[in-house]
Amino acid sequence: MTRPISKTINVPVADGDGDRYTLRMGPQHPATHGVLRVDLELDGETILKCTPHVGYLHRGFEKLAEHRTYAQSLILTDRLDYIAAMSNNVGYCVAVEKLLGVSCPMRAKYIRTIVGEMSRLCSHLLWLATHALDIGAMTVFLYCFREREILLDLFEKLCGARLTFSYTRIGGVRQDVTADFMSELQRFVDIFPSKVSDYETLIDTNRIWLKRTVGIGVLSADEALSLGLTGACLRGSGVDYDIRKHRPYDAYDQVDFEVPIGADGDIYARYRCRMEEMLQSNKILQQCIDQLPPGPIFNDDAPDLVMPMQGERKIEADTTTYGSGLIKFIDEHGSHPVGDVYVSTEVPKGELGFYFISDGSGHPYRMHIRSPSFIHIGAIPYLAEGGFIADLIANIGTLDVVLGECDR
Amino acid sequence: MESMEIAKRLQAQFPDEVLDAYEHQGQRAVIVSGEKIVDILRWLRDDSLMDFKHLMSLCAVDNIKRMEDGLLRFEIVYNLYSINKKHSIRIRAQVREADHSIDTVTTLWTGADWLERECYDLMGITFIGHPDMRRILLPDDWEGHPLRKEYPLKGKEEWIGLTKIIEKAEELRQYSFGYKKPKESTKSSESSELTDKQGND
Amino acid sequence: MGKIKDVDLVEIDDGVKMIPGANAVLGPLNKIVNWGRAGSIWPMTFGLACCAIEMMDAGASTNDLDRFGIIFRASPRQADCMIVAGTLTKKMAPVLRRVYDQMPEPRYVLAMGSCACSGGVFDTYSVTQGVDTIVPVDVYIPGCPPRPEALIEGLLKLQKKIMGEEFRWSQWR
Amino acid sequence: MHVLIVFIEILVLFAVVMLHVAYATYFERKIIGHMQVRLGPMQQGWHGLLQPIADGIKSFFKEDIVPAQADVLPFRAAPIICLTAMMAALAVLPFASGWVLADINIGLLFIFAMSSLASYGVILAGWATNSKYTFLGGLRSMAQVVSYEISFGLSLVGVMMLSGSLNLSKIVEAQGSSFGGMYLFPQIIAFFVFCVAMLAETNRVPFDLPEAETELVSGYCTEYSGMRYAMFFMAEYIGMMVMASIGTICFLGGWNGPFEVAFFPPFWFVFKIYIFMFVFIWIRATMPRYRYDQLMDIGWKLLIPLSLVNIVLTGIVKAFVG
Repeated sequence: MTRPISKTINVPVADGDGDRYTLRMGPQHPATHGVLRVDLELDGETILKCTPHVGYLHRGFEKLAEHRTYAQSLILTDRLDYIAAMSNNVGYCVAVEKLLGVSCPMRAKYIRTIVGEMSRLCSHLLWLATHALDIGAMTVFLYCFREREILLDLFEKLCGARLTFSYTRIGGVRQDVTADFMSELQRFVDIFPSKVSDYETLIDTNRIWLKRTVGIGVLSADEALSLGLTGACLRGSGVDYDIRKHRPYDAYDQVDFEVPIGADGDIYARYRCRMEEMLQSNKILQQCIDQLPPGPIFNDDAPDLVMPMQGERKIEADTTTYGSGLIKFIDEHGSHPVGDVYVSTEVPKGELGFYFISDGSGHPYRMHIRSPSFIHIGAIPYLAEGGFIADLIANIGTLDVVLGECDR
Repeated sequence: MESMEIAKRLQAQFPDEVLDAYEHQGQRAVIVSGEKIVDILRWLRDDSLMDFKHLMSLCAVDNIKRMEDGLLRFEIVYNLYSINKKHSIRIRAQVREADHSIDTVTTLWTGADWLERECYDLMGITFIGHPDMRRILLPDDWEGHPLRKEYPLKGKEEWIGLTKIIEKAEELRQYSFGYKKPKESTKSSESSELTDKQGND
Repeated sequence: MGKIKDVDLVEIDDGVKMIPGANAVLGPLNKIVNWGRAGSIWPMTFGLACCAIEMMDAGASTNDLDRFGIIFRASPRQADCMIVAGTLTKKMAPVLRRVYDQMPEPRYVLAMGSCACSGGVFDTYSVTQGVDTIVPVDVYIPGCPPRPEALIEGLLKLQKKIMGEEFRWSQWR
Repeated sequence: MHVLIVFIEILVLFAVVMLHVAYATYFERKIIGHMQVRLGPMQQGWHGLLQPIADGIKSFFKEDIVPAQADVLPFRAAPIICLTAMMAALAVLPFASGWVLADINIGLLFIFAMSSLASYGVILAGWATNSKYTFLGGLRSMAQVVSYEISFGLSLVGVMMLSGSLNLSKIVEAQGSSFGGMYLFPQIIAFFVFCVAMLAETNRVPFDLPEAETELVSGYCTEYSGMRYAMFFMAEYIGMMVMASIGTICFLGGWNGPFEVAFFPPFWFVFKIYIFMFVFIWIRATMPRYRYDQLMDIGWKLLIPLSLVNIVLTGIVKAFVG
């Protein structure tokens, strides 16, 4: 008994045009950072046309959020950009607080800044790891993961989870930091700059790395703006746009840091930007450790986001729909303001924006997530066309995309 | 510039288009009719005082549950930001009711391409003049537009592609190791036709 | 299967017959083959979502899957098992099945994470409720996402399963 | 009787080389592991010593897939061509004085021929599979071999000129009189060219374009499974060994030890081979990958002129001194 053998992985298409052929990379391909699919039209190794396809991880976050309360939707943000889940938690909570007019105590703001920057380091380390692996440098990958592991341990110490934290709350954070955590963090902050210089010795002085990155994937400032790029991709092209400076949230207006700006707009410039950002994040962490104010970590006045005590519960739980009991309760008793806000935060990938419309009920009328990865992937054709396949790989790496966030 | 000032100037520039302006939590939004949206946004982008070079987000909203406010069924929300002037504004453009279509802004921002495709995919709004109006997140043969309010969370009926693949999985189960054939089944015909089916994707 | 009941040529499975007494030779061979397979599981990198990061983490220095002889292969043709790490959406389902079909026997599937096991929190229009609707799953690893240690535990369970197999190679060789 | 002895010799050589190949993979995984602050194989046997055996058994009992629209005959032949060509090259390697299967006069030329033949296997594999990744892998390999074969050959011309022979044993013997007992110092330019070309010929990082994992999945062997893939794998490692042997023979003085008293010549030979192997692995752990056109640039614009300069210099020195 033989089972049917499937055909080859890439079925050749007999094009009429002799020299051209198509190659389909992904959605299962080692260099596409998940489930991105790129259809290439090639002449030899030169890319004539490049069409990215996304949606292989479309999970319906926006629809799901409409059926949940604000507090329930927090767990969805963990799974958006799962590399920097904490940044998404913070971004979501900042947005909801703005929408509902809830304030957040100062200590919680500092803690959010700390976890946000730790998560930026996590994300940048993973970016460096995979970017280097894509270009062929295997060891950097493992070195970066080593330092990332320290950060994950710290997160675990703080909130018990390694990857999907759900640590922030609307109106504060869940748990206070411990002295143990702070001293561990201090130790990490002390050693981290030397680790960054380790990576730099492995990569920066390497001729092959320079040959693969300098002058490849160039975007001018105007092009980058028009494409909607944000984060290090935009700053690599020389545009000074960092939401932490432009529209400060959390404790970013209390700390002193610089925003690294590149000039050339190529892969190397973006690489340098992110490396500098890591050091700046480290600096922010140090300042937060020094300045962390005492006080409460949660605003108890945060309205209607907590289920009432069992005794006061006036509704009968509707068991047919998941979560509907809570929604119903808040529908009846809620006093959320009606209106809409767009709040964006600077996550490691770029600008993560939440656009909320509230119709006064307990759950958002509409939640739109402006995800940087989605817009960055749209820029791939502009970077890759006319280049080689190898450059496409480097370009996907430099945009630092996460498909979970892209497809939502 | 003050957000109030921006709204006023916009009103002065396009008196027929601007329907309403309001503020919520310090963020100012302007509701406009969708007919001249490209002109409005071009003016906002290119006017030296406005300078909204950065399109932060573009999304569609289904207004079916709040149409009593005088809104049309769909609207497109543009969030703009000026990096140089550090001010922002929100434009809510009402989508034409007849065919749910609005003009594309890809001529102004290249990056709007995918955002508009997303609106088309999830909300079913057509953008006139868009270079590549296809579904983006869902498969091409998907039915319905999930973000519309009438679309249930778990979908209406199963996507044809998935039912096909589940059928195929059932069919191929007999070749897996340790599979016990049901008594009545005959030996399946040879694999060639199955092979063809698999490969043509 | 694999038990001899009669003296004659016995049918141990549909279409598979065996000479009685051959087990004296085949038994040890079976063990050796199983040991080889269990000791060198090459999974395919099928990272879909969040769990893929923990899968990478399991392969990295701290946990180091290479200790168990596990190295990731990019091509399904050279892979022995597929770790489905993350949410399987409906759009991705045909691709998953296709990659599974491209893998040579013996092949195993690990469903890593709640989404792969059962759909997880994403009970929406675009998510399949568990990969076992598409491919047969050998080991389920719950968790959202499971820790790297949980993945290692799942792989060790798979090794145990392989060690307990009988004559799986007989059909194919 | 003579035939039987040759046959036994072949078997012994085969067994020894296969064992070395198997353990070269173990060596690589262990060394890369430790360079990357992890352990490498640990479970199968003491410190994972049985890991290569387990891999071998696994591959042998794996299903062998021939894709539906592959060209079956070349598809099946390609790994065999690869492996046999590389194995044949082993015949002329002298492990010690007189320890050689076929002491032919054109030993070096034979190895060139065989290593190019092996690349036909790769090209054939890429083409016969009828899939695009393998096709691209095959094409890259073809271009790479054509470009680097030249500089590879030219780099050894200097050695031939100094030793006056193509016989590998004679080359080793001729080195005894030179400085340090090896041609490394008089032929330092040639050695550099040889090392780079060697990496390119064996498709190793930073020139592993034909099988660049992040670009072409697995390159030419993307569609191969089970034993056929293992054959390519073995061929690659035998290729590494053969290249390392040539390097040892032509530049590092073959089986000659550093001391006057040669305690066991094959030991030095194998030791030097493993030094080369270590460098292969070290480079793999350190370097990123070149791009395709950059690879061509290095081959044509740097290595070939350099090796030509080396030939001229060697000629001049030999004319005046020797």
